[in-house]
Amino acid sequence: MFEHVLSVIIFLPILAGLLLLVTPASRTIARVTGLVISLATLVVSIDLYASFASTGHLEFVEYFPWIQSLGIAYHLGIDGISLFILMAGSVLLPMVYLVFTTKEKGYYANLLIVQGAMAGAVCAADMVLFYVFWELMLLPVFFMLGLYGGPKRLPATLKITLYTIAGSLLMLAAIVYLGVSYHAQFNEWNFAISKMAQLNLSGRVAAVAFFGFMIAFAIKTPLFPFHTWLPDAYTEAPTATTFVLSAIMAKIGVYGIIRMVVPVFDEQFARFAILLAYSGVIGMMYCGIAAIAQKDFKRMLAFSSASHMGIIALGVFCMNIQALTGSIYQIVAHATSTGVLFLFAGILEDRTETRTIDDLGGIAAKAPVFALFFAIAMLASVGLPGTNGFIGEFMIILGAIKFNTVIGVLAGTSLIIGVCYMLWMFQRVFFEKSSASSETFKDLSLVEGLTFLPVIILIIVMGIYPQPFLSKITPSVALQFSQNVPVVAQTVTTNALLPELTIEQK
Amino acid sequence: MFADGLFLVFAVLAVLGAAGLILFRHPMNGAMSFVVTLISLAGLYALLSAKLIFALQLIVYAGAIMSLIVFIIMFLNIQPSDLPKEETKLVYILGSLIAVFPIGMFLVKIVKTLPQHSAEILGNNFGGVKPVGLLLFKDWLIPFEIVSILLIVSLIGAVILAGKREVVK
Amino acid sequence: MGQSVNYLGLIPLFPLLGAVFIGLLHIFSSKSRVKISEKFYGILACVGPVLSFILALKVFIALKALPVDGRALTHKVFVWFSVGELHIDMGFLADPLSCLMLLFVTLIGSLIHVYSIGYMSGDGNYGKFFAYMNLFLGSMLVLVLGDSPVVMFVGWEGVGLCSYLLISFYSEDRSNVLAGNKAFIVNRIGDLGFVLGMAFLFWAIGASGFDFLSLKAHAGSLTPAVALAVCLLLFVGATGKSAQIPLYVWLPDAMAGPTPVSALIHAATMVTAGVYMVARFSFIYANVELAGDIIAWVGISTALLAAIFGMFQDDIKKVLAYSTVSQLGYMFAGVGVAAYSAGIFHVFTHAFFKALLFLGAGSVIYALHHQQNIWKMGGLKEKMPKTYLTMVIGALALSGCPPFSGFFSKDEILYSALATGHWGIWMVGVLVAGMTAYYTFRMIFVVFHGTPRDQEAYDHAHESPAVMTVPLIILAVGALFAGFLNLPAIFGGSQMVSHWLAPSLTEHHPHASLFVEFIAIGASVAAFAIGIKIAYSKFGQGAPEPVFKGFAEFAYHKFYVDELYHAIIVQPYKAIGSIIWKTIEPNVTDSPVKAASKFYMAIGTAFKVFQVGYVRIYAIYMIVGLSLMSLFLSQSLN
Amino acid sequence: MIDNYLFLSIALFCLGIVGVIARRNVFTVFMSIELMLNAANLAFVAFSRFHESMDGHVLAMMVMAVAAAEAALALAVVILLHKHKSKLDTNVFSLLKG
Repeated sequence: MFEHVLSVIIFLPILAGLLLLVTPASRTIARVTGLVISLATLVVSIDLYASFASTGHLEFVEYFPWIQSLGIAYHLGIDGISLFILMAGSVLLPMVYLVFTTKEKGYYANLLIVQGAMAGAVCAADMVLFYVFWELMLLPVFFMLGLYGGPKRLPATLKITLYTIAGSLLMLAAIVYLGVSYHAQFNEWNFAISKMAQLNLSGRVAAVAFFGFMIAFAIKTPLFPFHTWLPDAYTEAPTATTFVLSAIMAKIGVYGIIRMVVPVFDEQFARFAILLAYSGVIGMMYCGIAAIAQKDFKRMLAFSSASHMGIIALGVFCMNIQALTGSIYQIVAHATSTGVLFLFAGILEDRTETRTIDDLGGIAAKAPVFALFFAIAMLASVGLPGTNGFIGEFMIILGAIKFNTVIGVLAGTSLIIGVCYMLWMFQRVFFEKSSASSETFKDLSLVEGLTFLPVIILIIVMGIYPQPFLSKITPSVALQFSQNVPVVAQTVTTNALLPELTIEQK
Repeated sequence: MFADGLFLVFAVLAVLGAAGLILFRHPMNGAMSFVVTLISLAGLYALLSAKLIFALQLIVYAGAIMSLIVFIIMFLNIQPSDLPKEETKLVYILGSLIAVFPIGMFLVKIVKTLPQHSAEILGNNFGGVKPVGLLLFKDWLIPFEIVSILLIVSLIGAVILAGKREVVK
Repeated sequence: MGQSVNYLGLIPLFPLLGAVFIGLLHIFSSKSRVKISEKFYGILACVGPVLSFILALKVFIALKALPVDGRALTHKVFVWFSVGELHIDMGFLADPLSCLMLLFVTLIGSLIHVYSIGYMSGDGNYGKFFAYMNLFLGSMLVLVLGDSPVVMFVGWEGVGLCSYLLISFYSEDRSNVLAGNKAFIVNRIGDLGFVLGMAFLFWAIGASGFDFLSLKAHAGSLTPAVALAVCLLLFVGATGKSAQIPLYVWLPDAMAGPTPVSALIHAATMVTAGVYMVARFSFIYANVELAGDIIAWVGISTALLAAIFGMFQDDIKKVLAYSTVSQLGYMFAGVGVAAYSAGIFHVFTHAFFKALLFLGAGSVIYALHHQQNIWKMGGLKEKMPKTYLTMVIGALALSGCPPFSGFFSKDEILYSALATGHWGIWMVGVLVAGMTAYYTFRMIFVVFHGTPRDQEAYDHAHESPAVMTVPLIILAVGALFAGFLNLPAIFGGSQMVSHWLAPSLTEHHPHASLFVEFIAIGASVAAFAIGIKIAYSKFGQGAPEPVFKGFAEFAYHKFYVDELYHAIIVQPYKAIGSIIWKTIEPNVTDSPVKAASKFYMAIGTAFKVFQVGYVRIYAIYMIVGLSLMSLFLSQSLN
Repeated sequence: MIDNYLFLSIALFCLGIVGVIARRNVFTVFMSIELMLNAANLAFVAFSRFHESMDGHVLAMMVMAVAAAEAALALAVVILLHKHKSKLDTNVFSLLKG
């Protein structure tokens, strides 16, 4: 393992993307470059994964002072929580270049840039650096959505951009507040995330700053009721963008909550956790029920994704080790399953030239491999045991029950809600008699099949034998809880709603 | 004393030329009166011991740039009917004079704070070609080169813009 | 506790591997146009179940060799997931209870696989069918063998998935797929109960190990409230899987699948999972009397309701489906009154005779080219003697005719209800027994006796091939003699099954007088005799298709329960979905965003006045600003 | 006195501004801008004399170069516009209207 590996993972794609943008490369060259770079990143990431020691602390740390007078540093490092989001990006993104072969140069170049920026946001150990990458992530999305999106792309682009930037500015203000508080309390300037945890924050301003962070992450995730940009953006965006948004970028919102909000604002977090948990669980139900009313399968998947993000976020708000681990595991599971589903939706859209569920039918008979892969991804998304979706969901529900009985029971309904719209869509699209637009549907080609196969296998392997993955996550999560004893202690009070069913805390 | 007299003459001519520029309806007349301003300014430079600038003002400004402008005005063969009808011109000029007046007064106030300094002609090679040239190619080399790039760019730009004749439908 | 072995994991693994292999082969052949013969698929499909059956026998022998109290084999394959105090092994447990289930699941599963070779011949998706079947069997074995509730849940959901896939097997037809969806979704509602039950159980006593053996050891420390909650939640899971009120609606619709599927799902395996699960958790249920009563009453009500529906059906498979629901109700009544071994024994015998009846019905349907309406049949006993004979045996067993297997197991349940003082349950049970005899023989008489109603179909009818009849005969033998395995003492038997199951179950054998036992037996036999008498008098000599009126029509339409559910659950759900999408989303959640944008738009429009577009006007703005600034600054300059 | 030169510079600059904002003829506007540049040049040279340093002269030369470049480009634009609209009125061009 060489030094500066994280910098390589971050800047290799960004530089390649910028290079593509300034050179008059053809789209084939752009695609091949994208593929090669993302595969190289994948190889480096796998190497990184193999040599990750799961100590629970940050590993592969890189530190260079950046703006010394303010204590801002180019400070990178990953632990068990960020490792998996980084890996999800590295594993999933090469697929785009293999599946979508006829897009513009700018499409591939922006994809490379967003990959690097997301890796940067995940690896950043300094708040200002995180903010820089956080904003950088939005830029390629803006261009891809605005340039290559569907017919109603412009309002969608505006909405997502303004929404996200509004959140980001709140976060920036909160970051500045944290820096100033740190200076006030310790008499030195520092923006390292780990240092912020030592802050003793209380009072009204801290609560405002807490919501500054929370709203920024809630918009990105998105959490109810900040999700309204999502259906438009996910539907109108080109498939790869939707894929990036749903599979990885949304997760960075949750990651931000885990990494910045929970340790730093422990007091406020414990105070508002019940509110946030309701937001998560209501969002899950709301978006899940809204999904059944969709006529457009991409929009349906968008709502499904929002619904799942609600439950993933809930796992963070439950403040116990099972729920948090489940949440992180579900992040990866959801990235694989929903990511693949969105890619499949893109393939469907490309081949049938429609996005309306009612126009399709009988695809299972025409394309058995496609149907099989789709079914596996779908089942993972509804949390069937044996796929990776179950492990996370089970642990989140388990943790939610401990946190608060009502929330736990409501969280459990995701088992039913998810299955309703998914089966309904699967029935209309894949079963029944084939319709005019799906009459000539071609099955996945060999290259496409081989592209998806590793992820499909990953879905199953992660469901059957998750312990090797979990063992990399748990030390970091355990560390998170060992630092925040008061948080765990305060959860006891929240379970007073059903005193008869209150379970003793072990 | 002679120099003061010359200054007064040049100053009056310059102001009159400028006033002519903004008052004449036809641009050709305006250009001619602007030439008067430029030449008087050249005289003022000479009074300020700026020998090189005096020459350049005459050659480049009053000569090259103005002849370009005059050439273009004649090239376009402007008829009185092409000119905008500016019935409210005088109102505008009066109004803008009022608007500009505070700016002028402010600047005058600033200038009044400066210490007194004589404007006598300096003989010791001040403003000659050699010292200015040395300064230009030593301390100001990089800005000089940048300006040269700017000129090239504008040249190319002018060629491209003027060369669009075929494209026009 | 328990001996550790290393082959339990292989039992589910064989069918699962078979499923993967057959599935790949099917896809490969459909892609490359290489035809793979049906025989090859058939043999391949039977390998897994048969190997599992052989291993199940090995398990049985190994268990038998152990002392009674230590009869448990465990196999921890790997740590599944372990986070904090939550530690789940991918582990398997074979104790007498799971061994019994294991034996008959693999046996009947193997027989149904053999039968399917014949029944499915000529189907285009032959390979896919066997892949699903193997997958189903594998999941069922995981369910049976799982050593912790979570592993059990894997199989639990797995069989749900497979039932979905198999019910919607003929996916061209929308109603089949809808039936599949219904099955999956209703099962999922039950699964919610299961998951919540597991979660409560875990936080109560799961920290020191969440496998059944540890849970059993710590069951005593459950507080009554939590125990009741856990029991009821788990029972919700059971109602979903085992088609009890109110979640039974999926099962009759599930008849859309091919017949062997119905046999496999409804007879032997999936639907009995709920009973098995309750028996598995008997260490909790036995201590919560209220939960037991609720289960018993729900069970016997389901039995009654399904029997009423069964009396008025005209689809041969629907009759059997309702009889299954009804028999499941019996089983729950049994486990509800804490007679777990009786319930499980009924599961065991029911597996034989119901599989037999379904496969026999399949044989009839196959012979009549997929005709399922009994009023289009008639007089088939000459044409299909083997099928007729085996089905009569099955029907006798189902109706509880002594000495067929169903009699002993049903009687055991009714006797237990009576002996524990559940008079109401006993009386309803006897009534249902009579109704069962009635509708079963109504079906037999209409299908096999009398004169053919559809002459053309009758002429083309023929006995099924040996690959289908041999499993029928084997099952018929089982249906005949399985009851003797648990012969009660009153008939000179030794209740082998109950004694075998005793170590895995927590139950208190009721002791009632001989008189009570005689009453129970007498009532059952009398009910059976009355039921069959009425059926014979109405249908014995052939009867025209009846017209249902009044109550009968109401029952024929299943009390309009489906319509009711549709109106109060499905429609509102969809309506809420579209209200959210069409009304709430644009007008409520999005309105602050829209309001903000409108606000900025308004400001922008207001400032547009200044944007006249003339450069010099902009210059004027600049100059005016500059001069105002100058005015301001020149004052400070003084 | 140097002050006088600066006063003259101010006066010319103000007249330039008046020309830019009060007139609509493209050529007059353009030459008014040149007038403003010249006013600045005069200030440069005057301050150069004031400080007895020749940097102001160099700057004045730079300004002349910029003025030349501007003249070239601006006149090209004027020709183009005249070709399109055959008008010399700045009010014809109102693409910036909101």
